[in-house]
Amino acid sequence: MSDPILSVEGVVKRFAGVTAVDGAGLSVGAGEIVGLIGPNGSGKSTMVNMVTGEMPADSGTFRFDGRDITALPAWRRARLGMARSFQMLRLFGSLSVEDNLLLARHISMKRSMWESVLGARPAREEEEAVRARARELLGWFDLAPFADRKVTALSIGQQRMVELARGVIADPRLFVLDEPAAGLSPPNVDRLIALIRRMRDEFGISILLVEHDMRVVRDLCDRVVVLDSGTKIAEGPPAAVTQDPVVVEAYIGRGWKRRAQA
Amino acid sequence: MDLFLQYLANGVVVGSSYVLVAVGLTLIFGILHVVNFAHGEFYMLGGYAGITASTAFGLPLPASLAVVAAVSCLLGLGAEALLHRGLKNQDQTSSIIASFGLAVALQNAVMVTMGPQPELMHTELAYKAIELGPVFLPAPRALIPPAMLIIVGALFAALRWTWTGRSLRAMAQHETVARLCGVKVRRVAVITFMLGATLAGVAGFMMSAVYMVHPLVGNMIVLKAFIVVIIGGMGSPLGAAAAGLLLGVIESMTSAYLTNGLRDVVGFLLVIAVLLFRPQGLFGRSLERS
Amino acid sequence: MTRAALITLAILAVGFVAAPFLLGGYELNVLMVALLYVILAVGLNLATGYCGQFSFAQGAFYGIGGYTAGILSRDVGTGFWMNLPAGIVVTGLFGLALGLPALRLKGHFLAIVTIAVQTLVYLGLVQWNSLTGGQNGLAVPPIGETTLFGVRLFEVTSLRDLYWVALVMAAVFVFIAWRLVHSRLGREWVAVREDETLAGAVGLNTTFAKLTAFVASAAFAGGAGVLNAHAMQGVTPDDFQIWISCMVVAMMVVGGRGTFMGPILGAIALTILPELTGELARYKMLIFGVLLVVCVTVAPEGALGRIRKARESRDQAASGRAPAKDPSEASA
Amino acid sequence: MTNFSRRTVLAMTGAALATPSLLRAQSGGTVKIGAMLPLSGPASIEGHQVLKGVEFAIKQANAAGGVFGKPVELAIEDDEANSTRGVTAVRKLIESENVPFIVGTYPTAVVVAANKVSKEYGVPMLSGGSTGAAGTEANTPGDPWFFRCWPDSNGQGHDTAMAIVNTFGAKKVAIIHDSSNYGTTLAAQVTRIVSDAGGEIVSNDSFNVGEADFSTMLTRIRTLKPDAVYIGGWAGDGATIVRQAAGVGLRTQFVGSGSMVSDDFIKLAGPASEGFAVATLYEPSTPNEKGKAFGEAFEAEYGHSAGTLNALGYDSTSIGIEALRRAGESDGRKVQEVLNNGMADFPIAMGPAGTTADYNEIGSVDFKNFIAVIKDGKRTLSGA
Repeated sequence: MSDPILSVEGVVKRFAGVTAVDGAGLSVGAGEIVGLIGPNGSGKSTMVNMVTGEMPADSGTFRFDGRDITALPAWRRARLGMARSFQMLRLFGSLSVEDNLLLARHISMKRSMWESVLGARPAREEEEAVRARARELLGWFDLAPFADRKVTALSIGQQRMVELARGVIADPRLFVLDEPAAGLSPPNVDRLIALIRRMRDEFGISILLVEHDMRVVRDLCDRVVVLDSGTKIAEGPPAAVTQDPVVVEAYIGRGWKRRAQA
Repeated sequence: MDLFLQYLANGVVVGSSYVLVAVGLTLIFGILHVVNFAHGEFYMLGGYAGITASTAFGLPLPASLAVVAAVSCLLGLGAEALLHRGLKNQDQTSSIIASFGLAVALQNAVMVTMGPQPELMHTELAYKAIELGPVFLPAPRALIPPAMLIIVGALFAALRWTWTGRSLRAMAQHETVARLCGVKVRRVAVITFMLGATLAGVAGFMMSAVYMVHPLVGNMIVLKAFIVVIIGGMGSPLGAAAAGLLLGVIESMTSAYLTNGLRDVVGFLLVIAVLLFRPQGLFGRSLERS
Repeated sequence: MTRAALITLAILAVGFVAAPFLLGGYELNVLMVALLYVILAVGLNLATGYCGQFSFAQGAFYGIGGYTAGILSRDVGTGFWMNLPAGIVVTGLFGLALGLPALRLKGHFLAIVTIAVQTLVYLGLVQWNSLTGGQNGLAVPPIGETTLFGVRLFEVTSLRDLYWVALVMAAVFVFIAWRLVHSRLGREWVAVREDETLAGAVGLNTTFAKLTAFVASAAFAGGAGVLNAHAMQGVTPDDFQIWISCMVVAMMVVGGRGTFMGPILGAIALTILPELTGELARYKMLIFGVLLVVCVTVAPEGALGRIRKARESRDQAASGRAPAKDPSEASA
Repeated sequence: MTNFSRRTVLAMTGAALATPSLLRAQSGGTVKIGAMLPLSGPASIEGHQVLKGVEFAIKQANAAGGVFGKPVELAIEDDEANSTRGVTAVRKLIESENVPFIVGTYPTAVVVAANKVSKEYGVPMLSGGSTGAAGTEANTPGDPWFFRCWPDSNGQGHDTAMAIVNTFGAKKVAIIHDSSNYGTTLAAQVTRIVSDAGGEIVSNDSFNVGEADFSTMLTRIRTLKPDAVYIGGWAGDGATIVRQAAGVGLRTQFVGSGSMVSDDFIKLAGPASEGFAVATLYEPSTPNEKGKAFGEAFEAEYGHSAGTLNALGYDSTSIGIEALRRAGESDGRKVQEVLNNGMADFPIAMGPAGTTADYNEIGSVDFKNFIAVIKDGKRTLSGA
């Protein structure tokens, strides 16, 4: 495997005395789908938010595409080719589906903002091209009829798809998916799995996937990283990792113990 | 040195009056997240109610105080319906606009009914004075700091040791969680507004023996109160108390050793600095900005 | 909305162009003031309505524009056409300065900082005597003769001439606002308003978006301020108290913040309506206060926002609950 | 939506266009005169007091049979102490109400902006309380369109300063003034003249309107041991300062500005008002016969004695009405001519005995201010 697209080492994050992430690290290779799993409160979401730059790490290094991005804010990381979805759906609620996609494409638009404000022809043509691309992608995600619809008028499942399309339209090198299957019906989960695989296969997007649904993880991931209490307790192919007694202990053992205490 | 002590005492008196107005505002702001620009009008109406009760109807002091409290509670009840319940599910800034509208309406209602001329409450106390070493204060002024201490102390105790007080504090922390814990949000909101209005009304009544009351008096009062609330950290009565005294003393010292013209400017500069560099307030613990 | 907005704009344009031929000086004066407020409210709407950054300092910027004109006229001897760009630039820079706190503060904290700034600007205008002339303010020459390279173009003497200048300026500013909000920049402003975290996550420079919104917003007020200073032939601090800021906020809110036409119609309505109170003039402010409370409680999205919302829910009903049905689920 | 918005806009445009015809509907049975005053906003307290004087003058005129056999009717506009609004208000009064003259307004800055417009229309303005010199200085000498039947603030400042130095024999003077135009100009004038007359200015403080606490400033002034303290500003603040001065033990000769001595002031300041002096345009105990009659009639009508702001509203209005009567028709230019040249015989309530509306070439009537002193809780004229 060539150099990883993303490599994270020795990350520490504390919240008011509680250590959420304690020296964990992970990497995602080019074209790889890496799962990040762990029981509730294991630090997955914190990790993801530090990878994408929403939250600064207390220590640790983040390298993206060979470049140190530790000090960069979220928007600079996005401009380097990192897209993300959110655990709690996040869309620009008052805008149309198409405009939501358009905004994610702003970063790769070549014409200056001022040309756009002045309504210069090159800027208009560029925007038209992006709109065409957005419609094409929406078709890909079965959302074509809703392009002009306000995004909040769509169902939760459709909104999830908009989030994915929003990530894809930016042509990212890495797409960080934070629990994309949450709240989806089983048939939709199947569709999601197929879509994510196509995203990697057709667009060559590497994927870091945080997921609770083990079926999604098993079907999609080349490799899985398991976090528990902020440290990495296992790493490897999904089949191997799910058999690992340490992982089983972390998930089931503690869960069982917790239930017994209650 | 003697002079410095006198300046300090003046600052404490003025600061105490700021505290009295600001504690109610900080409750409404901190617990319900309502920015209440009509708070100065609560003060103004408290002053008018007190003067009318004691001068026009010749009621004794405790009865006048009861009238002020009753009028203030009614106001609080109405204001809660408009500014809190009426604005559920709206963004934070709606309360600013609505309460500004309420302030304009109340000011002009008073202007139309009571006339524009300033009013003053006359008491026998005005002719007595208190001397503490080099410090000399007329009685109505000297009474403000102890009254402030009693009121803020009682409020603090109530917040700490009564069920309602704990509900209020729980609401300030997290409304949904408080609701789940059995706090009746609606009731707490009404109580907060009535309490805030009464504190402001009583302050207006007490102050009307020292300063004058006129329909527009609330404008400056509310700005000063907001300065105090922000410096003190919102939702913190003790913070407001400390910040109010601080502002009073700083203004007094500015007036004494710099120039009186800068008195009002200092407070606003302080607010901008505090919000930029220590948004939780000088005396507040860190707050989550969501 | 765009089509409706264009039609409304066209009707307004016809009305405003016809006005000087139909109306007397008083009515024309009212409409000219309305045009000034249109510029102020449309400008405020850029920062507040589109970008979600609340400001109670529009009156201060209005004043800074006016005082820039006054100070330049006094110290440099420039006329309206030089003062106008200067006023816009200077006020824009002040807008940039106000934008800085907005990078750290949100919601009512930001609102309170803008109130503090508004009050400080007023106190500054009153107390910095040597620069601002204190309470007396400054005299500003009328626009007068306009020349280009020594060639006399036209002369602004009467109210009618002034009205035309105001109308052209308002039209230009409204057009600029239209371009801004329908450009990539405007879309990014809305993105910041809707969800700042998400805006950052898709790579938008939210700092840039917020600062440009504040600069644009202030620059509009600066332009209106310069025109007002030359029209009134003077500036005094009392004309730029927080009261004016609140008035502009009210116009924007009543019309509908974040809609394009709302603030325009709000500014026109709230300038004209008080002129019609007649016998009720004594209760004018009382009515205004009550109106504001009612408007915010009953229709917080403003008149146009309300209409838009009604249309959306009607469309939704007409399209037969389409959003609730997920075609992928049907096909699965 | 499209239909709706179109209809909305049409309705609005329609309303805007219909306005003039609605407003132009003239009432035939009365003679209209105009007043423009700050009835809301920062100067509304003063505006309402002036308005009382205006209304009283009209009441008297109507009791005496009105003008041209018709009752006088007041068209009143609120200028909100804002120049932009003031200019609009002037146009409205002239175009929609066809008034031949306007009494107004209080803030001098608004007067300057509004008078430019009223002059274009050929309608004179009579001051509604504006005392700043800028108001009359903007007039073309010989052809004034803004008339103020009392001396400007410089005259008041001069008389005050002379009283401080001569009547009260003060050497060390402390100055306190509000940051309004009125307070600032008065204080500057008093400062200049007291210094010229050999007095020493020991301190100079400004305060912002609405400030309620002066105790620290007054404590500091106490240490300077001034022989007199001058207060430039409006009555409410003056009363507060005098009361708080007593509270901090600052006992000296207080001298205030024009509108301060009134029954309200005595009521508000209480015993601390004893000895307080002002240079004033009007006093109910005036030796001026017209003024005395006005004071008595006013008190009978309203139950409280007349203050300066009532008196000046009254004088400006009755001068205007008389000028209108002499002009013979409701025409602004004719009224201006009469005001400019034909009113020298008309007695006014303000000023010393025998003061008349004898405007000078820049539209001001100059007379010596009274020095009024509060003695035993009563207003008395010093040396009168």
